Amino acid sequence: MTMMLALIPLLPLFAALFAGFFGRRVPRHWSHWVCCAAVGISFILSAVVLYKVVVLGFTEINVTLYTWLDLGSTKLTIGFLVDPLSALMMVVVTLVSFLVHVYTIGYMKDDPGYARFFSYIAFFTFSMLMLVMSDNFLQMFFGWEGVGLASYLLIGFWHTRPSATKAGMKAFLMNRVGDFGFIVGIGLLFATLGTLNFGEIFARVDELQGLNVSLWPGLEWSLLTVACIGLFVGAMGKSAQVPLHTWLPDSMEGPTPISALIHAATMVTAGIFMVARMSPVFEGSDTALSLMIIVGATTAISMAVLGLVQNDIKRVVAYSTLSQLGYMTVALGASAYSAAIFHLMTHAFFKALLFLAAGSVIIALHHEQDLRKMGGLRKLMPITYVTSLIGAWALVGLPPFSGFFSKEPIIEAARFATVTGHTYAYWALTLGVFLTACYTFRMIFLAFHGAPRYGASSHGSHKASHKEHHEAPKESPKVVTIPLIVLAVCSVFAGILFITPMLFGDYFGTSIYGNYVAHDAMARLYANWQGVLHYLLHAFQTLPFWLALAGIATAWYFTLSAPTAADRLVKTLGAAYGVLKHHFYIDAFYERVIVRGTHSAASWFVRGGERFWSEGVLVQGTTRLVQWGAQSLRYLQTGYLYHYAFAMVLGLLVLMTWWGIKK
Amino acid sequence: MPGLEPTLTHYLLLAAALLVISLVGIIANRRNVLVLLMAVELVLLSANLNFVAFSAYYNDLSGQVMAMFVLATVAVESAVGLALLILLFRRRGNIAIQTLDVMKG
Amino acid sequence: MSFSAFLFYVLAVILLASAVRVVSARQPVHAALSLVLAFFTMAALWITLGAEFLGLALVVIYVGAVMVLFLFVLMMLDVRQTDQSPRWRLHLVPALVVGAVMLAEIVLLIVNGTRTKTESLETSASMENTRELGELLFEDYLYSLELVAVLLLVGMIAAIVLTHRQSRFAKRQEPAEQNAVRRDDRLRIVSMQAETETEDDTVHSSEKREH
Amino acid sequence: MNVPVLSLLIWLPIIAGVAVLAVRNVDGGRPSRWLANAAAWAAFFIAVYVLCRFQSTSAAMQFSERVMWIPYFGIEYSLGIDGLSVLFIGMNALITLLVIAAQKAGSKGSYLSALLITSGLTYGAFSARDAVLFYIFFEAMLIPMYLVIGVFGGAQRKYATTKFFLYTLFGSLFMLLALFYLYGVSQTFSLQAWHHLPLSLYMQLILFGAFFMAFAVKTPMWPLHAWAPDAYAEAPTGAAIMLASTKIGAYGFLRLLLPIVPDAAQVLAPWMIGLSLLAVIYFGFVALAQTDLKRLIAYSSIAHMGLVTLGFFLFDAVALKGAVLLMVSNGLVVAALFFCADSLEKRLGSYRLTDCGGIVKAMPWLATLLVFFAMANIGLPGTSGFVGEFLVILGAVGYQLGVGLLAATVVVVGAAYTLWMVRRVVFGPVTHSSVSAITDLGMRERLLLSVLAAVMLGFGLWPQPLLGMADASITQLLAHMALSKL
Repeated sequence: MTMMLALIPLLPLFAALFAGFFGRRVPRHWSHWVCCAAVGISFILSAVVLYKVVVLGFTEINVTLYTWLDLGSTKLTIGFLVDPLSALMMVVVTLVSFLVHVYTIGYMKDDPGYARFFSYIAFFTFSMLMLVMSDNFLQMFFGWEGVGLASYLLIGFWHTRPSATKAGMKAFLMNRVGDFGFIVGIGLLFATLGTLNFGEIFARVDELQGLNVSLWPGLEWSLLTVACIGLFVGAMGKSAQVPLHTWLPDSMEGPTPISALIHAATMVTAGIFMVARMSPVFEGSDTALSLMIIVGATTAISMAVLGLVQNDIKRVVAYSTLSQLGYMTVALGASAYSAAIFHLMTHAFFKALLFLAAGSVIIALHHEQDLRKMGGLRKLMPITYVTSLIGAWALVGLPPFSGFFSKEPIIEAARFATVTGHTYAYWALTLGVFLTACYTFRMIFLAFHGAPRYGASSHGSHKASHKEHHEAPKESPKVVTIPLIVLAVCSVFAGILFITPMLFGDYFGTSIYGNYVAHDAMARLYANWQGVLHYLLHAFQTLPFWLALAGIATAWYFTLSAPTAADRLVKTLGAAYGVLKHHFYIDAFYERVIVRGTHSAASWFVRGGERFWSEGVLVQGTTRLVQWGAQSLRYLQTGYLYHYAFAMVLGLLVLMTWWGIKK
Repeated sequence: MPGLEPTLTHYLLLAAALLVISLVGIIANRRNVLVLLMAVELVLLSANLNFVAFSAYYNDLSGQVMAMFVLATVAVESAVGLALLILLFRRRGNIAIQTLDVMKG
Repeated sequence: MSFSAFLFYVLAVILLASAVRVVSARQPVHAALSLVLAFFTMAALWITLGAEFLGLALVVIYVGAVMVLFLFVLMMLDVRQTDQSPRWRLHLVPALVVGAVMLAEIVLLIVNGTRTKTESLETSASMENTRELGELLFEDYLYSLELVAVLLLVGMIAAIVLTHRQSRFAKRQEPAEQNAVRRDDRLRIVSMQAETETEDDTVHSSEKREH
Repeated sequence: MNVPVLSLLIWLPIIAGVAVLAVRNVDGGRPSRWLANAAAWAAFFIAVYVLCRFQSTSAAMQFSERVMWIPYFGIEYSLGIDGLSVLFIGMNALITLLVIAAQKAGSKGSYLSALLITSGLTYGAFSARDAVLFYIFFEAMLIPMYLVIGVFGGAQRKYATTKFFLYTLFGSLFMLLALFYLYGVSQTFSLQAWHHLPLSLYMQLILFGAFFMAFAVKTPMWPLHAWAPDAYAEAPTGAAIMLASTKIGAYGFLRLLLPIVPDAAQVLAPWMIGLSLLAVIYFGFVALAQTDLKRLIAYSSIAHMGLVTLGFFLFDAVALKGAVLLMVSNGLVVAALFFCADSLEKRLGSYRLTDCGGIVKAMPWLATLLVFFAMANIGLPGTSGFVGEFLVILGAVGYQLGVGLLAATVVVVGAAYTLWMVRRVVFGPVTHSSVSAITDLGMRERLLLSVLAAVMLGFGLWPQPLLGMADASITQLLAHMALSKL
C-alpha cells in the first residue's frame, strides 16, 4: 500500500525529471509518452485507492515515509494521509492532469519548448499530489510551494514575452503574500500544539479554544481566529480571492493547457482543499468563517461583473474561475465543506473543459484570443462547440448538469448559514448566477454563433503575415477533442451521480468535520433533501434557475439579437464601464501604490539608510571625525623646543603633585 | 623647619632651587641653543649636588662614584650637543630657537 | 652659626645668583662665564662636603675643558645676539609660575620627607677620600667605569663624525670600490648594425616613422 | 590510532598555501594549481573522514588535541569539535574545494595560496577550544583576505579592502579586551572553563557588548554591516565566497557569546531581536534596489543572516536549530549565486543587471541552475533554504506573534528581490548585444554548480542527517543558556 501510494506522486516526478533532463536529447514524442504514461498510471492507482477507500472501507490510511526532521519535541515526517477527501482530490487531479497531458500533445505540437512543458506539468502534478496527500502542514507547504513554482514557470513559459515573465512573477509574489499568512498560521498552531501533523492537531484542537495570543504586548486576540485567518490568507493567495486575485487573470499569459490544469481545475482550488482539510480548526472560529463568507461572496460577485466586459476568451473563463472560487469559499464560510469540495470537483471538470475548448478555438484560429474576431465556429468545430456548450450549461448551473448540483447547495447553504455576512453572501451568489449566465453565454454566442469575424482583420495591412488565416478554421485533432469529450461526460454526470453520497451521504466520513450544532447549514440542507429527482424538479421553482435563464436571454439579446445595444449600453454607463474595464482599478492600485511604493521605499532605504547613514555617517563620518581630531591635535605640535620642554615640566609637575597628594 | 646649620635638607633645597632656576631657563629661553645647553648642564649639576650630599649623609662613597659617572655623561652630552649645534649653524646660519620649527605639525 | 654654615650660605647664594645669571644673561658669553662661576662654586660646596676629588675634577674638567669648549664654539659661530622678543615677559610668566609651584612642592616634599634629618652633615674630610674613591671605582664599579669610558669614546666619535667636513679638494683612493670593480663597469660591448645603409632602407625607415 | 586529525586539517591547507606561493612562478603556474587542487581535495577528504567518524549522539568535544603552548599564561593549543563546529567544517571543506576547483588555468598562484591559507585558518577557528587560539585564527583570516581583495578585487578594491579590514579589526579588538578580562577572572583561556564561569550581570553586559562588536561586524548585523556589501562585491569570486559562506561570525555567537554571557543575552534579547528583524526587512528592501548582481547577492545574504541572529536570540530550540541550518544553507546558496554571477561576468564582463537579460536562450544550463538557486534563496520547500527559514519563523511566531509576523515578511520580500533578479537576468528579451553571442556553462562550471544544487536539494528533502549531527550540541547549548551564571 505504501509503495503504491508513494508511486502515485513519484511517477509524475520521474517523468518530469526525464523530460527535463533528457527531453532535448531524445525524440520529441518520448517526452509526451513518458509523461502521459506516468500520469495515466497515477490516475489508475488513484482510482484504485479511491475504490479501496470508498468500497472496501479503508476510511483512513496514514503512512509515514521518513522522518524529515527530528526536532526532539516532535518529528516532522513525510507521509501520506489518504481518506475520502484526499482520495477524491487525487482522482480529480490525476484525471484532469492526464487529460491535459494528452491535450498538450496537440496544443503544443509546434512549440520549441515541448519537452520542457511536459516536464513542468508533470512536476506540477507531482507537487499537487504531494499537497493533497500530505498528512502534515510541512509536506502540504512543500506541495503548496511546488505548485506555485510550477505555476510561475508555466506562466512565464514563453519567457521572451515581458508580459509573461511579469505575470509569472506577479503570481509568485501574490502567492507569497498568501504564504506569509499561511506560514504564520502554521506557526501559531505549531507554537501552541507543538506538532504539524494533521491528526494530532485535530485531536487536540479543543485545547486551543479560549486561548488568546498577544499580537503585540497588550493587544490580545483569540488564537484560533488569528491562526485561521492566517491559514485563510494563504488560501486567499492560492485560490485568488479578493484582494489577492489579480494574478489569476494575468496568468492567462501562460499556454492554455496550464490555464486549464493549474489555473482552473487544480492548483487554485488548493486553498479550498486546505480549508476543507482544516475544517476542525476553522470550525472553532466564527470570525474566520465570517471573513471567508464575506470575502468569498465579494469575489464571486465582483469577478462575475468583470467577466462581462472581457474580450479575451481566456480571460472570460479566468474571471469565471475567480467567481466560482468565490462560491466555494462561501461554502467553506457556511461550514458546508462537503459542498465546497463537491463544487471543486465538478468545477474542475467543466472549467477544465471550457479552457480546453477555448484552447481548441485558439489553435483553430492560430492563436487568436479576441472574442470580437471569432464567431460562427459552430458549424466548423462541432465537437468543440457541443462540449463548450455542455461546459457552459454546467457552469451556469442548469439542471441536470453537474454545476447545478454543486452550486445550488452552496447558495442554499449561504442562506442557512449562521455566521455574520451570510445574507450578503446569499444575495451576492444569487445575483452571481445571473451574471455567470450572462458572461458565459456571451462568450459562447460570440465565439460560435453569428457571422464569422476572424477573416476581417486579415484584409488589413497585415495581409502577408496573416496569410494562413485565409484557411477556414477546422476541428482540432483527436488528441484535443478526446479530452474534451471525456471532460464533457464528466461535466454532465458528475453532479447527478455523486451528489447523494458526497453531500448527503457519509462519503467524507470523519475526514471533514463540521460543527453541526453551531453551524447547521448542512443539517438544514439535509432536512430538505428528498432525493435527486425531487431536487431536479424543485429547481424549476427556485430563483437561481430563472435568473440563469434570464442571463442567457440577456446575453443573447446583447450579442446576437441586437449587437449594437451593447455599445449603446456601454456609452450610457460611461464611467461605470471604465471602472469595470480597469478591473475596479485594483491592478492600478497595486501597480501605483504597492509596487511603486515598495520601489521608492527600497530606493529610500538605499539612499537614506545605506548611502547616507551607513556609508555617509558611520563610515565617512568616522573617517572625518578622526581626521578632524588629528587636525586639531596637529596644532599642539608647534615644533618649538621650549613648548615641548614646558610640556615636560608641566608633566613632571603634575606627577609630583599627584605624589604629594598621595602622600 | 630646618635650622641654620647646613643639613642634608639644606643641600637638597639648594639643589631644588638650582633645578627650578635651570628649568625656568629652559622654558623661557628663546634666544639660542647654546644657553639651553648650559641650562641643561645646570640641571645635571643640581642632580650631582644631591648625589654628593647623600654620599656625605650616608658616608658612602658610591654617591660620589655616581656623580662622577654623571659628570662623564654630561661631558659627552655637551660634546655631542655642541657638535649638533655646529651642524645646525652650518645649515641655517643661526642658532635661534624660535626659528627651529621643522617639527611643526 | 659655625663657619661651615656661613660658608654654605655664601656659596649657596653665589651659586644661585650665577645660575640665574646663566639663564638670564643677554650675551651668551656672559652666560658661559656665569656658568664657570657656578661650577667653581659647586666645586667649593663639594669640597666642604668632603668630596675633594670630585670638586677638583669638576674644576679641571668643566672649567678647564668643557667651558672652554663652549667658549670656543661661541666664538667660532659668532652668534649675533638677536634682541629679546617683546613677548619675553609673556613667556616668562608661565615659566615662573610653573617654576614657583614646582619649587614649593619640592620644598614641601623635602621638608616633610621621612629622610629629613636635623643633624649636620659629616664634613670631616679625610685624606683617604681620593684613595677610597679610586678603590671603589676600580673594584666595585669597574664594569660601569668601562661602560662610561666607552660612552665617552662614542661621544667623541659622534662629535667628530657630525662636525667633520669632507674637503672637496682632497684626492683620495677608495680601496673598497677599487676591489669591487667588475668587467661590465669598465667595458661595454655595443652591438650595432653593420653600416651598410642603402637608399631604400632610409626611405623605408622614414616611412615607418611616419606610420 | 592517535592521528591529530584536526591539526592536519588546519595546517595542511596552510602549508600547502605557502608551498603554492613558493612555486607560483614555476612552469607557468601549473604546478601551483595542481598543488592547490591536491591540497583542497586532501582537506576535503580529511573533513569527510571527520564527518564520518563524528559521534553525533554526543555533545562532548571530539577529536580533542591538547598541548600546552604558552604555559605562563596557561594558553593551550587545544582543538576539538562538537556538533556545532562539525557542520561548518564540512561546509568549509566543500566550499574550499569548489572554490579552488573552479579556478581556471591562468589564475594566480598567490590567489590560490591566499584562499588555501584562509581555508586552513577557518578550520582552525571552528575547532579552537582555547580563546587565544580562536582569536588568532579569527584575526589571521583577515590578512589573506585583505590582500586578496586589495590585489585581485574590482575597481573599488582599495576602498573596500581597507574598510573591511578596519571594521573587522575594530570589532575584534573589543573581543580581545573581553578575553583579557575573562583571563583575569578565571586564570585560564579555556573556553570550556569560561562556559561555567560565574559572572555578575553588569560584567556580563559589558562582555556581551565586547563580543557583540566582534561577531556582529563579522556576521554582519545592522548597523555594523557597511563593510560587507563593498567587500563582497569587490572581492574576486573565490574570496567573496570564502568571506560570505564560512559564517565564522555567527559561529562566534554560538561558541563564545551565548554560552559565556547567557544572562546578558537574555536581558538584551529584545534588542537583538529588534536588530535582527530590522536587518531582515531593511536589507530585503535594500536588495530590491540593487542594480549590481553581486551586491544584490550580498544584501540577500546579510538579510538572511538577520534571520539567523533572530533564531539565536529567541532562546527557542526550534528557532536555534533553524538558525544553524539556515547558516549552512545560506553558505551554500550564497556560494552558488556568486558562482553564477562569476560565470555571467566572465562572459558579459559586467555584474550589472541591465547588461544581462534573456540569458535563458543562450545559456539554458546557467538559467536552470540560477532559477534553482534563486528558489533556494527564496526558501522554497525542498531546498535547503526552506528548512532553516521555516523553523526560525515557527520559533518567532511562538515567541511573539508580532515578531513572527515581521520575520515572516522575509517570505515576501525575499521572493520579491530574488524573482526580480531572476526576471532581469534570466528571462525577458535580450537587451545586450553580447548576450546572444555567449556560450553556455562549460563542463567544469556545470559540474560545480550541479554539486551545489544536489547538496541543497538533498538537505532540503532530508535535513535530518544535517541536524542530527548538531542536535546534541544544540540541545546542550540551550540547556546551558537556560542556566543562570549570576
